[in-house]
Amino acid sequence: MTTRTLIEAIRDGLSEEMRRDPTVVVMGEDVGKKGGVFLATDGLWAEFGDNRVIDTPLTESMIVGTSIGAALNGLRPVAEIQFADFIHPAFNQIVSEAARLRYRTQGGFAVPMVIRAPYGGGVHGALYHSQSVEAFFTHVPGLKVVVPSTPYDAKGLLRSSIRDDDPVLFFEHKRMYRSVRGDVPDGEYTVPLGRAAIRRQGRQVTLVAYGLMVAFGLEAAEQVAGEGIDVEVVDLRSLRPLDRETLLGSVRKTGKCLVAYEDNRFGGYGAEIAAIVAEEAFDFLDGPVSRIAGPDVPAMPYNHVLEDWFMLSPAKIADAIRRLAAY
Amino acid sequence: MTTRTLIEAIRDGLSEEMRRDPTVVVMGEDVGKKGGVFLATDGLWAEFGDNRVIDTPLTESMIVGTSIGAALNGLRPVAEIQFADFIHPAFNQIVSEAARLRYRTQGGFAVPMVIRAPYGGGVHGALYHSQSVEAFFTHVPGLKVVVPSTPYDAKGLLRSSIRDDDPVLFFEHKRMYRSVRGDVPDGEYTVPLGRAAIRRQGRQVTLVAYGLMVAFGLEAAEQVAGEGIDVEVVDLRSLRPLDRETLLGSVRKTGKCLVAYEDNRFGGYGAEIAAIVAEEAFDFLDGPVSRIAGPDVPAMPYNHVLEDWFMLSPAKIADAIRRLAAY
Amino acid sequence: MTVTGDGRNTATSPLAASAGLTDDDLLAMYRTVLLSRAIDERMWVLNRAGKAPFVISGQGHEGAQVGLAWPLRRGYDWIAPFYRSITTCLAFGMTARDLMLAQFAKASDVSSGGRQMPGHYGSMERHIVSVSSPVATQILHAVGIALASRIKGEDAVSVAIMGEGSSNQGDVHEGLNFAAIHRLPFILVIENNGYAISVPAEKELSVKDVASRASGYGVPGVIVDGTDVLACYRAGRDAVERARSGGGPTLIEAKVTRLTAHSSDDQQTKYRSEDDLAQGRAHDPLPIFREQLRDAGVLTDELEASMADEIRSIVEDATTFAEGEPDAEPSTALDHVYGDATGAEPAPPWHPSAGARSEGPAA
Amino acid sequence: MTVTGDGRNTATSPLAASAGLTDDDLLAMYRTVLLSRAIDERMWVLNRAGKAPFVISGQGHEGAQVGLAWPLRRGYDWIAPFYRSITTCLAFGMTARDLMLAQFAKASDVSSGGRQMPGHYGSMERHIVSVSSPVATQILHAVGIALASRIKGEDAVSVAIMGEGSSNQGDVHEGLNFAAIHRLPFILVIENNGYAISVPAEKELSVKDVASRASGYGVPGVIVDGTDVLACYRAGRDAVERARSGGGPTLIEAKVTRLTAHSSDDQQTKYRSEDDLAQGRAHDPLPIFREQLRDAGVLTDELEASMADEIRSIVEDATTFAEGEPDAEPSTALDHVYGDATGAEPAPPWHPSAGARSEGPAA
Ligand SMILES: Cc1ncc(C[n+]2csc(CCOP(=O)(O)OP(=O)(O)O)c2C)c(N)n1
Ligand SMILES: Cc1ncc(C[n+]2csc(CCOP(=O)(O)OP(=O)(O)O)c2C)c(N)n1
Ligand SMILES: [Mg+2]
Ligand SMILES: [Mg+2]
Repeated sequence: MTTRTLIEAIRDGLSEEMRRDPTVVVMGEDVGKKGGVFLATDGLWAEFGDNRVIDTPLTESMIVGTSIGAALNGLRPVAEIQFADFIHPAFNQIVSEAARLRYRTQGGFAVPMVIRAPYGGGVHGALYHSQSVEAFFTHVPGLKVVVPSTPYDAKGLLRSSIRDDDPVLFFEHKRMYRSVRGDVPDGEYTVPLGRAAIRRQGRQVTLVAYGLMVAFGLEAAEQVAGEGIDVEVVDLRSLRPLDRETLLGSVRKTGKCLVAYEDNRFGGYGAEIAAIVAEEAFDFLDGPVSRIAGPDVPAMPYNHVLEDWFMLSPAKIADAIRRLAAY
Repeated sequence: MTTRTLIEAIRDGLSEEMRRDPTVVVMGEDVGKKGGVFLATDGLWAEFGDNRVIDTPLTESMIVGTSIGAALNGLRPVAEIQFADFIHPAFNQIVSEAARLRYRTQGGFAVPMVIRAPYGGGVHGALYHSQSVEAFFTHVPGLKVVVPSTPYDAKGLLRSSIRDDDPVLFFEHKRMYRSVRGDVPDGEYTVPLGRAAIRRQGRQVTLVAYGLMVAFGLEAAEQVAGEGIDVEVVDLRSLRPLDRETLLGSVRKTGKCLVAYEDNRFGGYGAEIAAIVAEEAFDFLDGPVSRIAGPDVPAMPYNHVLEDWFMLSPAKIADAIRRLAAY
Repeated sequence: MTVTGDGRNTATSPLAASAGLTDDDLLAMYRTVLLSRAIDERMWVLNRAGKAPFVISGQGHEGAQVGLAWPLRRGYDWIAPFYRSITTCLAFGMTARDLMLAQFAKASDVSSGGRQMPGHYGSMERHIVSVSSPVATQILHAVGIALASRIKGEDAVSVAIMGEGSSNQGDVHEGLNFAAIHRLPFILVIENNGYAISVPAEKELSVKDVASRASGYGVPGVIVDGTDVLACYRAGRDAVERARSGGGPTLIEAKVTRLTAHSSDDQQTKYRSEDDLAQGRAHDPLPIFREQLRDAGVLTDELEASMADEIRSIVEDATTFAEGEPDAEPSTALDHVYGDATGAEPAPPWHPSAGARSEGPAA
Repeated sequence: MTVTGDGRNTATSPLAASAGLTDDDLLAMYRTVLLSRAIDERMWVLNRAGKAPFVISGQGHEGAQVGLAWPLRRGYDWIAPFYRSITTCLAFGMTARDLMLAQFAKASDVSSGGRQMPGHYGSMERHIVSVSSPVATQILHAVGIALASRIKGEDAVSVAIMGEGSSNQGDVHEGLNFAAIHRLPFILVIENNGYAISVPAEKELSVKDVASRASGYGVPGVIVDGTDVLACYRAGRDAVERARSGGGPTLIEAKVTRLTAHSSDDQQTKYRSEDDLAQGRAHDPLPIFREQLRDAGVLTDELEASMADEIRSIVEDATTFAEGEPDAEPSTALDHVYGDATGAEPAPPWHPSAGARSEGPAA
């Protein structure tokens, strides 16, 4: 066991997979000498050289499109999009191509690739360095979407994503990069896609979250525990495929479900979770399936007062838990 | 009153707005001499000339991006994306720019423009000429999203969209273009954005739909009416802004809600509707908020057997109504 | 007789010699054009007969396609073609049956099992990247393939093919830039037929020749007459040699003509004058190539007759075979969303295999 | 003294005459560069003092920016700048206070009311298109603006400005193609500083000069030395005249240097050698322009001293003023999502104005 920050765990996962499998290559803006703007790829260029750590031009569609091609021709590219906010120019390549090649060829073509992108707010990133973009991709059959919340998971899920035979979007909350630490085993391990984790057992309310909201949710759960509200915290980890069993099992037990997500509320990923719970756990509900999410404005303002207003916090989540628990 | 097909009503709406307001211009692939691949703009080039009906290169990001610029400089562009499936290259311009210019400038800049795009399946269009893409845009604050289901609404909503001071995505179901006819008044009228319409009154089940699913839903309602199931059909028309009052009012009355949408189910627009209903009408529900939607595969196959399998139909919707009514 | 250029030892006319080919090569190329045209025409017949709701074809593009595809090593090099690439795909190993199965969208269609529209060919085995409808995306796939070849130390060449209208898409800029920076073994072929559906070149392309964009990326740009099959062959061969030997990308623009409407959904008389259409017909590569081969003494009456017979029976066979094949079972419609079933969402309630897991309310 | 070139009647040195300008014009340009540099340096001081979490600046780009912006008609022509366009924005009418308000992200920041990161300037009144972070999108806005000017029968010129790395984005290809087809009154300015963050030009750009891409669109491509302010001015003036008189677009590439790290989040010594950095410093446009004006006798010790005083007090004033301005009220955070309030979704429960309409369960 070693203690690692989230970003160290990602860097370890990348370099270990690159050592294990010579077909794994890393591409993206500034991933080479600079080691990425967050240093997620620091040291990789020195170890693996120009051929496997490729500093690309500033062109996201190209990064994704050539990764698709490279995947068709035997590599396992791990593309970095510098900020999740800048994934949009690659939207067509991801949605029309990466997600569909397998289906449209009856399984003849596969696209084993990972797109890593730092997402999320609370870092003075303003409108274009703070976005949560998962909902655009969780809606798309053919894609997998993963959001780790611990260093252990980050490394284990990244390994599984690289080894997966389908395109995986791997979103890393940038506020967690250095603020979150945790134990990571020294040997090789993986965390399978499609399995949620119960981070805290509880009987009264199920709080469903992922990424930074797991940390906030656990804090919120502690806050209300003193008031006698017993919260179960489900960390989805893998947004698509979704672990329905764990999700529904928890809600059927507690009878109350609160979904927390940082993205703006309307049409966000949490809407699907709420809809599934509302439909499939109806008989067990003794309170409305509730959501606590970002406000419906076009992304986060820069000024710290406005940013604080936008961001969820343990306190805001605790308030929502109290309202639901009191129902 | 005149009887018009859906596409005739759109064409009328376009040409009348262009006559009324010289700042309205039409841009897109093949919109000129050819009049659009569905003939939505037929005759406009002959009437308004090269300056106001612009055949563009085959570049969607450019079509949207220059429309944004033209809107900043005093025009009201109506951009046509030939098929909704091909809107993805313009995703960045729509989401990062059109939706955000007003917010990021504290109201200093406005982008009054309409993006029209034919969407939907059941027309042997296969994966890339059949998509429902509304969920990608209804999630985005700053955008408005409209889907008409009658010729009357198509014309009236298009007028409102053109006159609106914000970017509006206007999705037209191509299977309805010529198959749906209806009365359209001769004089000028508008249908406001943000108001749903109750197409059929009923007491037992609320069916929420838009676009082609309204027509299918009404047929389904007729089918089950004979079995004594009394369905209310809510046509949302405007997906964002959403008419919560009409939606929630109906469900509070019937106690049961089925959301029908053609797009694949997971993370589709109907998830948000289901989530809102589950949260805000909880006390009135006597059955789970249910969804009937497209299968979770990467868009519609071409072969007619597979296409039929994919598409919703009145019969499939009727089945879902029966299941919910029997709850 | 197989469609191949693998050098059986035969006569070499001066014409063939001028391109470093044998007469048999020329005949094989000609036969590919003939076969392509015959299949293509049959598709339109099937469409008019109500047997195929959609056709998109390559008539007028065949000469460029056969010439440019010929120098490639089939199944080793890679192509990322577009919806008009019927001749290219034949030259790269697809069969008449393969194409007709796609046309009828049958379960055994090798390209997509009937999932894609006709004309959207693809085969991993043959190194033909599956065609998708959004134009120009394939340039990046081809560039990525070339990058992977480079990284793996292989000398395969990768070719992307598209129309001049499509070449204005942003992906083309990004792809050429990246391929040129790394001098990848990549070729971009533009088949310029002067139209993007109804929009004439002057309104979709700011320069007369797409090839004049090559210098902006530091790569050679070559223009060839698409009715001159051997000129196309030579341009392709030079570009392939350059790419294979580390000399980097080439942009080749073939001037072709679109003999049909854009697709079976289009009426081209609405936007093209009779004059323009007549000019197009005068640039039909098929009779031009035919005359060239006859003049060179490579093509004889006898050969023509036997080829015609052979092709008629191939097309007949392909049509009958494909029409008789079954449609896909609805039960297969959920297959291949992911490589493993664990990624899949539950089936809709009407799916043949559904029921085990209810999609409706858990009543 | 205002930053203007509107031709008050003064002395004309041979240097000024060579560009068709007056000495006052030259001094106004120089003053703009000085002011820009002073504001820029102050921003870094504020950053190091912990008063501004983010800085992105234009040091090294000032000469090109002032020369290229000068020929434009302020508030009539349009610019779509980027995050390094501090000098451009000053030359186009923004004030030191405007820039400092953006740096401190205060409610009265004219660009965005503190919503955007520093450096993202914009003003509808001044025809400065709001800068956004995703690079290169602004080319299309500028092209669309030019299209609208054409349609409305106005002769305004529209200019997009970005770095060489950004010029590889697909939007640039699509925008140049469209602008060139319609010969729109449009200018694309590329400020080539040889890096896109850490990626050197050889790895992000397949040609040495972005300007060599112009011919692929059928438009003139011009290269100017960004330390030669008057060469930049002349290039800008010619392009503006061409655009205004219907001659169509121009691509101008200014070779500049990035004197600072990419932004306050970057450490450039990790990827740039001491040699490279020294070379950059040798191409600082400020001392070069200064020497030129002194040699021409336009700039005197006296003038320098008074300008220095004036600029010191402007920067001081702007800083004090901006720092003292209030932050935006959280209650305003929901404003301006749409032009009318009917489009808005309900406020979150913690919003100051919420409560009337509950967001939580209707308990
Ligand atoms: C991204 C995208 N936009 C629009 C279309 C619709 N479309 C199909 S083919 C075509 C014209 C293509 O023209 P060109 O590239 O010149 O090829 P050609 O058909 O002339 O051979 C258009 C607009 C599409 N397939 N993809
Ligand atoms: C679409 C997009 N991708 C990535 C980024 C992150 N980013 C910001 S500036 C920059 C480099 C820009 O280089 P260049 O265009 O040469 O301008 P310079 O900063 O050198 O002046 C990058 C990669 C971005 N802002 N937008
Ligand atoms: Mg063409
Ligand atoms: Mg640069």
